Amino acid sequence: MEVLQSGAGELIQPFDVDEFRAWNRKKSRKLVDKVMSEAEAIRQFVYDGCYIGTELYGTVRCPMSLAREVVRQGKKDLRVCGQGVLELDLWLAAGLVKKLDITYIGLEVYGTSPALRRAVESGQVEKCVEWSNGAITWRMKAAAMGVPFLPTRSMLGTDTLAYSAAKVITDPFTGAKVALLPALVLDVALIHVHRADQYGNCQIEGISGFAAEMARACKRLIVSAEEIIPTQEIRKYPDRTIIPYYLVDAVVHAPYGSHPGEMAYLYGRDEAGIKEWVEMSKTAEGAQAYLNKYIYGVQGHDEYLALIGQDRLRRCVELREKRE
Amino acid sequence: MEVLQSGAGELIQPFDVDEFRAWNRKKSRKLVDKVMSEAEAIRQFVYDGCYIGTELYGTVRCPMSLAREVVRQGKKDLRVCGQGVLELDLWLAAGLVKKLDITYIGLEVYGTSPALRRAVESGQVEKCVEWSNGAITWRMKAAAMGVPFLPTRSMLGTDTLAYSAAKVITDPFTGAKVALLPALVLDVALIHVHRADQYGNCQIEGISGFAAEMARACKRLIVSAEEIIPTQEIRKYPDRTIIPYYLVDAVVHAPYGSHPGEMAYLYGRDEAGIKEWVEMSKTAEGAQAYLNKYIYGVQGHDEYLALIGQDRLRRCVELREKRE
Amino acid sequence: MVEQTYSRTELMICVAARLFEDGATCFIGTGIPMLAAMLASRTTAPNLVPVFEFGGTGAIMEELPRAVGEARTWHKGISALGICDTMENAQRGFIDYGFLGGAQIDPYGNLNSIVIGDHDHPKARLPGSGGGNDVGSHCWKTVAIMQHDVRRFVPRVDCITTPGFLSGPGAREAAGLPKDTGPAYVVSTLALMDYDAATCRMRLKATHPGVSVDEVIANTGFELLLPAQVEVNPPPSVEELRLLREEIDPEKLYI
Amino acid sequence: MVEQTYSRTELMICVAARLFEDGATCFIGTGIPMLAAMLASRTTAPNLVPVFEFGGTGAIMEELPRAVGEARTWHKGISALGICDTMENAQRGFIDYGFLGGAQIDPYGNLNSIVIGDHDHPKARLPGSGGGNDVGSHCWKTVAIMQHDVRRFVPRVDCITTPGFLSGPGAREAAGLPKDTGPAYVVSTLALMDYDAATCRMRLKATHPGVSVDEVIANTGFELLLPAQVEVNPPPSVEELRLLREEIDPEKLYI
Repeated sequence: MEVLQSGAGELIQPFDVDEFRAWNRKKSRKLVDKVMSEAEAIRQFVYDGCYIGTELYGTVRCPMSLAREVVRQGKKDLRVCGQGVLELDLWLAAGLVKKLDITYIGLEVYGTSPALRRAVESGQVEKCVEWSNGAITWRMKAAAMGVPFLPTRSMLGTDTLAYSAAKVITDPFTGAKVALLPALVLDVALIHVHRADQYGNCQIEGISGFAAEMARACKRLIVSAEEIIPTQEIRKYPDRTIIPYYLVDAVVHAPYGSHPGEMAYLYGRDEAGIKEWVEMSKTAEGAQAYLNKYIYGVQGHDEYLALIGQDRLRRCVELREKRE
Repeated sequence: MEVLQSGAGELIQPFDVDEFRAWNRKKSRKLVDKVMSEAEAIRQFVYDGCYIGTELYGTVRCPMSLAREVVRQGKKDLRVCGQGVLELDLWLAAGLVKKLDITYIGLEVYGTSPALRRAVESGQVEKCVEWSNGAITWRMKAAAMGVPFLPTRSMLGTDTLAYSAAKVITDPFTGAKVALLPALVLDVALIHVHRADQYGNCQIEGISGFAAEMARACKRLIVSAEEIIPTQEIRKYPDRTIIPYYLVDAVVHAPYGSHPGEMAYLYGRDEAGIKEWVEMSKTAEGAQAYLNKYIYGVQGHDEYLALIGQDRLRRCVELREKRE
Repeated sequence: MVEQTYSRTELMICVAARLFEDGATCFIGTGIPMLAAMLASRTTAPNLVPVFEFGGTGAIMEELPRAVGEARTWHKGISALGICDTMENAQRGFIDYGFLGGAQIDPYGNLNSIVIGDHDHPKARLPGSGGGNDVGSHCWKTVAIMQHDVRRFVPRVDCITTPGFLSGPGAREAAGLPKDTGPAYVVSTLALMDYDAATCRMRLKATHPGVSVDEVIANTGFELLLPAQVEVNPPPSVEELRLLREEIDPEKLYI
Repeated sequence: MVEQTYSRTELMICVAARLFEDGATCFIGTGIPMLAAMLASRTTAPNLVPVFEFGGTGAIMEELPRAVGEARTWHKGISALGICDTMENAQRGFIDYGFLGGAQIDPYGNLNSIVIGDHDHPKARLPGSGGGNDVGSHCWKTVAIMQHDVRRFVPRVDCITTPGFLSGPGAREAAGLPKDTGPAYVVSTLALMDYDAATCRMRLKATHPGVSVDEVIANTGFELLLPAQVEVNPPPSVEELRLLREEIDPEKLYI
């Protein structure tokens, strides 16, 4: 098949569809209790050098308690995709990231990420392979579909494609140029949801971001949930199950698990908490102090929440989006 | 791009992605009242020779009142995709179908379709192009994504592919063989839903079949709904909007619109009603008598429901699936 | 003990039901596979995960579905999504077994459900692939359930709709189909067949009680491989029959 | 009448807001585009359909979103789905306008948000494409909102992240990008620019009040085309400023 152009970026997580199928074949379809702590889940499934990603992102329905635990356990040489704000900033500041399939890492309203700049400009992050947000999601979608690639017209003609690992071909039906995006399977995915049962059946409220795609494009899936619900509730509303249990390896009960980010209909974002990272992360020392205070300095999520305090959490709840 | 194999089937609805984009650009994004009758909707948007399809299928959440109106108005030379039971059987029996992108047309539990056999074996249907149910849906998904094709490993090595319009190529990333499915855009799609507002925002309960894909892969979309709800209800649950208004051209209020098929959580299937078609459709004369009785012999859906009678409809309601 | 009477269909359902692996995901087609799955879930495979084409997964099958999309296919289920989710699960390797039927089957387990005769001028137009081709392409193992006669068990099917082993060893992989997939069993009204690993050809495994090997051979339109020892399938148990007749198909749709 | 005072950011927001077409679907990036969209929906474009990257469409923007995924992006919205739905809507031609920013822009409207300097050894690592490349590839028209200085308006961007007209006339189509798409306007802290149809090069359309053409040229690192007549953008109205200050950004996040 004639390739018109190939991005020069490294394919840092090559995909073999039959190998992924063989992995999925081995995953249990039995309903077994998968509830465990952040510490257990990260210890059991995240390893040095693994290819890992988080959904949705930093300030919105983000598995922050899991992301902090990754830092606490110092999992290193991580290969990471995304699309991140606070969560990937923490990993970058902690020096855990070796390679990036990068789409966007920044502080949104608050601008570029000093942690990203330090990590990349110092050479600590060895490789940045570029993709658009659409492209990285379609790469996961390809894996979720069980096909080796998906076509898109994104990235054509740009350096984004030149620094990616995409390929340009001509459509055999119409002769049009399209970019082919190689399927992406993560070694580990971290996703935060509103509700899950003990087996890992998950429900999400509001936008689904790319939860459905990422959950189907990973070998290990750690889900954290605001609430653990009885399976009867899942079976009553099977049309709300965005992530079925057989995709899930661990279920972590993490109330306020997205803090300082928001969780639609449950709590709004903690602006002061976000700004604290924005300010402290301006210097390496400040970032280290933040990690010491909120991660190394606490045993786990419970202690983190205690440190934040009920008053602040209550204020976040007051700021929640409501159905109206 | 080297093609290893091309299905011999005709591409009976060729796709041009930029032409589809230009069409979509012209569709209004304004919130305008689109409520009209079956008769108006079919008269306005369905035309002789158009490429048309229905979702979900015959006995399940199927736009039967719209399908019957197509027969009543005698729209002919239809090119049809699917995947159908009663609905496509009616069109075939009425002699409206010229070409088929066929995946399955039969009577499920009750076996093969005599109406299909008569229409195809007599040569009345000029062409049958073969696809799998997965393939036809992915063809719509390709159009919905705005790309010219999607890859799959379905159909490889079989006559299903040989009699389709798919092409086999090698994946430039791994060298594996994959089939490419050409995107499919319908001229008109008919979809029945649980609830819609006057603008066409739709909610579905239970399985979604391929409603999301088909709604995004057509030029005209006629939606029939069991209930017309205020837009406020849509805006309260935006995460339940499977079909947004800007895709929709007509909204038809059709209570029991899926009869004699079922509608999850509202009414179960009318087994006697289904068996009546199964029995009568065994001969051309019987099928004609059925069309006379239930379609030509009644003015529209209201008269059809009157003919069925409240008692039978009430029994269907008693048989509905419940959330438990 | 009392001699239990039963139909060949009832026996076929029982033999098929016993093939369900407990805890496996199984793609269930319309008809006999549904009865077999319901029987299995009440006997040997309580943790069976039924998967239905249009989006239902993990249903508790309290009542017999009459269509692969009706609400009974996701009743008290794990998920009720869409056909893409189901087919992509299969393509991704998450579906262990596929149970399906067809009008014709050949020695390599290829199935035909498109036409009898010439495709463009058929003697008989059949329903088409439906999900059959997807199931036969992507599920790890497929089980065909068939009436057993020489018109259905043929040397070459008129149209390979759903891939078995295609032309034999290595043919699936050569065509690009997923590695290590293919037909596992055929359950017919006369016997249970499996496939010879070396040749990928259909092999008699066990006859139904009261059916001779010669009767099976006489009703098979190609040379059926014979093992050293042909087993005999146990007849339906009293409990299997009770479940079938009282709980699974009380309306006698199939039995 | 009283002389109204306002900041250049406030003026930029007002000028951007006036570009929103009523009843159009608009892909809204983080920051100034959000304020402009909110202002437009309260003034000239009440039927504006805001589209946010991670799934929110048709929101009623009562409060300023601070992120493209937060609940305010689908508050009382038409749909709250996922990023695929949004991006596929764009790729399918359903999004009329895309509003975005960047660190650098060139005469053809190409935007850079990946690196300053060499990609593999950058002087400054920027956030990356995000949804920018998708928006610039698929939306019918794109509007860039930029600080105006010679470091940002450059002859060649260090890295074409989001496609403008690429190398000029015909280049987008030649690259395979959708037909009839491309940059429409640039709103800067100094002026409003459009593009010359024949050359696809950026052209000064209107200066902000109190800004001279020379000042715009002096702050542009490439030759800016000049029309026969350079207009002057109307200053913010009393009502526009009231809306911005009291309803849209009362917390002064941006203004």
